[in-house]
Amino acid sequence: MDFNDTPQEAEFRAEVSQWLSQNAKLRSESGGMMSMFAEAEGGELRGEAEWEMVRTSQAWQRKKADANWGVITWPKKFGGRGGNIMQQVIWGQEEAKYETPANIFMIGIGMAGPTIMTHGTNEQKDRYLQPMLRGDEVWCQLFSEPGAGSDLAGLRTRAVKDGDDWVINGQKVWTSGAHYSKWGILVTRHDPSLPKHKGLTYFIVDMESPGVEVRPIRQITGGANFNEVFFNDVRIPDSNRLGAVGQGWAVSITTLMNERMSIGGGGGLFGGDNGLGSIVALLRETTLDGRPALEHDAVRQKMAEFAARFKALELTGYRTLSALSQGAMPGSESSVMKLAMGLLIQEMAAFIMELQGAAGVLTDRQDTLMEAMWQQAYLGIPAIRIAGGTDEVQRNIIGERILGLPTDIRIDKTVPFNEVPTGPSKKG
Amino acid sequence: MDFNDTPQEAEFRAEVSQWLSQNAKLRSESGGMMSMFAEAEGGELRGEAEWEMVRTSQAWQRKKADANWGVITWPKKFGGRGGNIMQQVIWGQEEAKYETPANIFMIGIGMAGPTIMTHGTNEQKDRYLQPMLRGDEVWCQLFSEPGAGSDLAGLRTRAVKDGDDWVINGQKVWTSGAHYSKWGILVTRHDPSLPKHKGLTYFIVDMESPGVEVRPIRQITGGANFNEVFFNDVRIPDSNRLGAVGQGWAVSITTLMNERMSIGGGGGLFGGDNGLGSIVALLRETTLDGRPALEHDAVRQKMAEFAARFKALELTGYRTLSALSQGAMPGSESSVMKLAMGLLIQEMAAFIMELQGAAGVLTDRQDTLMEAMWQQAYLGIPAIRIAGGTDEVQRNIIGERILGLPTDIRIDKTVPFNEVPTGPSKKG
Amino acid sequence: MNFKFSQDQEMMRDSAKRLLADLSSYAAVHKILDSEATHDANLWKQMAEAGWLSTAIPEEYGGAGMGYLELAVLAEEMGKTLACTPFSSSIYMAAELIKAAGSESQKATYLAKLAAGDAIATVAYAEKGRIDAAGVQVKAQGRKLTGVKSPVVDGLSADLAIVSARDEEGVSLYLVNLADSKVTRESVATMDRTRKQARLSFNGVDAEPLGKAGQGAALLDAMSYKAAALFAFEQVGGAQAAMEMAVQYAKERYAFGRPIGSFQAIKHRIADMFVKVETARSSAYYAAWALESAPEKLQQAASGARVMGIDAYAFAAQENVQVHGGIGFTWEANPHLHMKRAKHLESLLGGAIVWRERLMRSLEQAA
Amino acid sequence: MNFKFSQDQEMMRDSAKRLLADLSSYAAVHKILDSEATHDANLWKQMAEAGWLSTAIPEEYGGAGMGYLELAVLAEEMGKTLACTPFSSSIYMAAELIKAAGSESQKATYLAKLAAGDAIATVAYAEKGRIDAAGVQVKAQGRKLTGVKSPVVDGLSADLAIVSARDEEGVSLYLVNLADSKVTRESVATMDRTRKQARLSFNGVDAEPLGKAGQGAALLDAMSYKAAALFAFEQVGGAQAAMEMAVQYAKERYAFGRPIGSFQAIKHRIADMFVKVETARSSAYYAAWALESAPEKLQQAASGARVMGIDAYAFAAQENVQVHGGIGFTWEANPHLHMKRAKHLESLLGGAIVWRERLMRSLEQAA
Repeated sequence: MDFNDTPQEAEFRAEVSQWLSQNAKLRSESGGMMSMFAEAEGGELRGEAEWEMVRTSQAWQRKKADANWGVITWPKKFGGRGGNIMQQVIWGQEEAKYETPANIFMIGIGMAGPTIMTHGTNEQKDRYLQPMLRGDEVWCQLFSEPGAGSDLAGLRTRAVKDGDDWVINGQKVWTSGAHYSKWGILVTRHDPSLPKHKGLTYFIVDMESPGVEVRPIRQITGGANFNEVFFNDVRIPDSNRLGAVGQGWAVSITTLMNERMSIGGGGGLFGGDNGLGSIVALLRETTLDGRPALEHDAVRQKMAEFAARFKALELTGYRTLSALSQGAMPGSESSVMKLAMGLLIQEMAAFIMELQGAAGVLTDRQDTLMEAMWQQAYLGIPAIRIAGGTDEVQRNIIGERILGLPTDIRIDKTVPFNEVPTGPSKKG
Repeated sequence: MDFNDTPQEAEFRAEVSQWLSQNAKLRSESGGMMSMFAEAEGGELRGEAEWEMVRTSQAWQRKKADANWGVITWPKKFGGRGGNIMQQVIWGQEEAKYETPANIFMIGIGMAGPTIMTHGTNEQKDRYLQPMLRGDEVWCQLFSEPGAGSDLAGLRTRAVKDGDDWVINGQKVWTSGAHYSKWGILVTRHDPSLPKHKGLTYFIVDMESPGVEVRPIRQITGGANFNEVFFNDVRIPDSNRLGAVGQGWAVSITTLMNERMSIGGGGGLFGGDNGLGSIVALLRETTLDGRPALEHDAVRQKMAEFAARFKALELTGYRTLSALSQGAMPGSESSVMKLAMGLLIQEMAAFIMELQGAAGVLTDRQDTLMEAMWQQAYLGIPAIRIAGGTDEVQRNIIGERILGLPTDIRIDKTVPFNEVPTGPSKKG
Repeated sequence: MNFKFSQDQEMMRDSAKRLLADLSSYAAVHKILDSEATHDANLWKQMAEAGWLSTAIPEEYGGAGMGYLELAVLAEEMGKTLACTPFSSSIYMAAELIKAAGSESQKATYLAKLAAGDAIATVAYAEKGRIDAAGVQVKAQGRKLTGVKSPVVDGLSADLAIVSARDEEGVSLYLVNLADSKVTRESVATMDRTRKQARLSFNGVDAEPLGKAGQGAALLDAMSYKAAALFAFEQVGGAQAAMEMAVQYAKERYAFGRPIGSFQAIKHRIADMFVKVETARSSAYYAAWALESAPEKLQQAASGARVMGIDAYAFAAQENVQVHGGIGFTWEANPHLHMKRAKHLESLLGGAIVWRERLMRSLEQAA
Repeated sequence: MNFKFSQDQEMMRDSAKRLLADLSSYAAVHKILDSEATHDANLWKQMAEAGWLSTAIPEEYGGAGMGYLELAVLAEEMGKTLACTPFSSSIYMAAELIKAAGSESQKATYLAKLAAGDAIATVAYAEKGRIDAAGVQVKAQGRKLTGVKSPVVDGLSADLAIVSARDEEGVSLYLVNLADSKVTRESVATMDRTRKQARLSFNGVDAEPLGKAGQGAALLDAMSYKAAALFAFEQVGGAQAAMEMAVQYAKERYAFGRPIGSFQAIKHRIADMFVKVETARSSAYYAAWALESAPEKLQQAASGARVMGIDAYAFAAQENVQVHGGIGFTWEANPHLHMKRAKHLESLLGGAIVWRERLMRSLEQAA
């Protein structure tokens, strides 16, 4: 049991740190906090400012790739560094200390890439992996549909074979970055008369194809991180099919397993060991019922409770990491992190809003603590508790896949998809 | 909206109060508190002391019956007062001020009686109601079985017709007072080849019959309020059948609806408006981390939270009562009370135990607050969260019966009972 | 005992329901959300015409002379429908302060205007969000006010503000005409854009004392219990509406071939909402009764109602978003309207921490 | 970074598991529960023979000279199996105090005995349940103690107690031979009858000072962080066992024709247990690491581990009872054993309120 770097890890960290110090600027003290919500705020961007962000992000990825830091864990034959997961984490920890642009490559590098490595043809690997790794082409994910959220396999977007092409019609939703992506990973239904998991086929779709229409979705934060994507007779060549016809569910599982890998450690949100340091400092200046908030036992108790849970999640991330780096397969542990973190931040945000009295509801930067960061967090958390598997889905995963509890009764798995009930007023 | 008695109510209250003052002794200040857990402690009794309690209780009921206070709400033709539910509540409020023995007639008067009134023959009404009301005969309820708890209709105790009798074999469980009861209300399965709700028949069983064996169940409180009851070839004459053969489920529902009525107001646990008064007073003397507990904001916040929830439940009871007394049918509102009260008391008990430091775990009367009442409450609450419909059952009731949400998928309702899966190792 | 609203009060509720169904649909609320309008002016006008504003204002000052129970009925319906008007600021808060502390001539001047909807009033008590008396920095010197109040709900639309300010006697209340050129109003960004907030800067503006000098904190305190009781009805109404939205969606939305409401994860969450809504409702009823008929119980009753109301609304609104899944966190859907309104109502008068402490003090007095 | 126990430590765990599976089954625990035995004497003997008691006692005092990580492994397994022995009193608490404060001769005299299991020691710090230094009323005058300590866990079986007492220098620690006729021991009723408690009355009994006079509170405080880290493993182990019992039952018990674990109400509750168990485990690991290798982080780490451990065990144990339904609240079933042990472990060293405050102080120092 050791929290410190091994000599090899320390050496790697030094190497990373040296390169970063020569190629990026250290963050100021306050900047690093709660970057998970920076995106929610940044979501207001659409138009030139956002394209500027995309270009900056691409330039940074290219710079990293040129120095062989593009993706630490990808095999060397695909242009990666061939490193291990602990090195990936060390990279992440060090990079977080620097002012670096938003990472818009998670879907590509973290999910589409590994899926192509597993299921792709050699031609597909040659075509897509290199531009993905260098940041030249951004990717997006086209899985969810308005009628298929938690029940992902309930998707209805149709793919019909027509000569050497497939013709796609339907609608996807919750697609981050669709409007600046070159490629999308797309799951479709090629045969609605098969049971729901059997009739799916997976494609790589050119987002510039005729018939692809991207519309922003405004979230309750006011930002627009997500899109709806409509497909009207969009043609995809059969060579862009990933995996066999009817294997779409299995290929999707590969993608989703890799998504879980990339959820990662959760540490650093409050700058590591320092715990809730800066909030504690701020609360010294905050007044509650006429007293400094931090002299109020109830506030102390709550903040300590939050700190304990927060630290425990950070540590749980490290524990998973230790197991992974010693060869364990990525399991369902990330469900614990996602579930617990969402609930914790929501509770914290609500509480810290409450401490701000009449300003608790404000999103104004002037009269709020930490420039309304907690208000933004409160508005951003519903998306976190829902997207990428709701709390309820995570609890099912923990119960069934980790603890081996029996599955719920399923009436939708064996019948033809077009006979599964879909609502009170419609049929199949 | 008025919390005060109407003139008629005030008059009734005065009448009650006068009779009580002439026939019982006023309680001392501290005695009235948390009487719901007195029983749990008293459960240690078995043997002569318990029989003494039974006799005292019977004598008090007889005295009340003689003065026409036996059951306020029963119709006059069955020996009741023909009063309304508000009068019943006023009776209860006033009686609670006096030192009166434990009420061992809830199953009889509250549940069996109304069921007999609804489904019984005239002979049955003549035979049972009068001795029930006068406290001469105590009743118990024989519904639950080891394999049929929340799934009450899953019961397996067999009733087989043999001439004019039925022969009963099987086991019931969680039967309060079985060992001092003369009669039991019993649901059995007369035909396992029918779907589960159709094959049930309801009886009145003489607990002194040959083949009835009562064994105490020790609870985690250390007490033994419940029993297992075994039936070995117990014969019940067909004249003791309540309702038609195969109507057992419908008759049981009548019993259970009346159980809900009797759960009642929940008020008075802490002496009404005075809120958590006596706990507050005690905490002034209790030290936490070197300070009086009541100077600790976190304690103040928690106690206030408990007080608000407690008062809200008391008020909810009154709201239900207002509706009932104006002719509304008893619905599922008592599910709210039962669910919320159990969780609240458990949380309160755990917290007040925590405040007692190293003595938190003690059941010793000397070193604990309020003679270890909260420790007893903590041990007693699991039974309350489970017996009479678990928390989970209550949430189903609220969701389905009150809010109209769709039922869960049921695979056990339409098939023959003996084909319903019952476990991993056995079949039907 | 009769723990219900009367038939007359229920009839009033029915007519309120009808007016609000017409004018304060979710679509109407979305319109205010997406506009710079300070409030729904048409709804406000119709409320005034229907006599709602005058409900609890005595007849001698142009009111209808009814009681707080009637006001509570309206509050519940307005809460359910997220009515975007300055009703609470003008009526629960400002008018109540004037009733309690105004001189005869102030009552005569202002109450009639407020009752008729000819003027909108608000109360500017917070500074940088702080609501305790020690936080009052606005200065009153020779009946002229200087300083900044923020946030002030309805501060953009109000004609008149009751402002807490520090003078030689301590904290006192002053009436300020917000149209005065020595008042600057700025919009302040808030989560609940259906209830817009302002920063009011006073630059030596003329002010008229309201109530005795030095009594400002006590007057605000007394007002806050009354307002808390009424806001509790808005909270209960809102929580009920959020719960109903969840029920509706859970019946209609299918996943895995069945309505999501048939899953216990959803069903039991909504059942928990019901428990919170119903217990909060009971507490609100009790507070309304105390407000109307038993002032000696108001502190305890209103504190309890507020604690329960805050929790019920926050929970129902937040979990209604969750029940809706992806659609729940979109701007165009309705769930977020309640989530944000719940936080708005919580932010007024102080949150649950403040009110639990108040409840505890009332329990100590009783013990 | 390597956030795991070593292979050697895991081997030690395996052998501990085997011993405890043989000797500390639920049936064995029930036996202690229903008897007047102060502890499981045979299990205690086997533990001593297997060298467990000597784990973290230095070799020069007859110990094995291993570290706290090894002790943590044993603690987790003992917690899982509800081992009914005075291990924690004698080893985590008394031996640690002697290691920290004892003179050479005290260490030589006592540690070897404790390591061998030839004597059982406990720490008598509470009076009427109070654990703060200001609550110490037992008096020491001329090395003679007078007063009452209650409750004292393992006070019935211990040969030796370390007692906090008030003398001219403040609160100091004293060693007392409990066999002395001037000590009266009484059994005190406790919820967890598998860990019996005593009231110890000292009637002018001879006592030997341990550590510097006036340092008693500081020594107890320092000891409590170490013990909290180790108790956290008992809590995690117990929570894990309660969860596993719930999983097993939810798979086997059928209702409505299906295993109850297929209902989300049960499944999701158990999933919540898992979240609490795993996060508490991470916190415990961190505390063990701090205890062994990073004493400057011990206060924060142990406070966090204790807060998480108390919550995880209470929740898992309580909800395991609930998952079991009727059978869950019977004496003869196993779920209550964990429910009561959880409260026992919580009652030692102070509950979560005390430890959250400690965590907050450590955060303030860091901020």
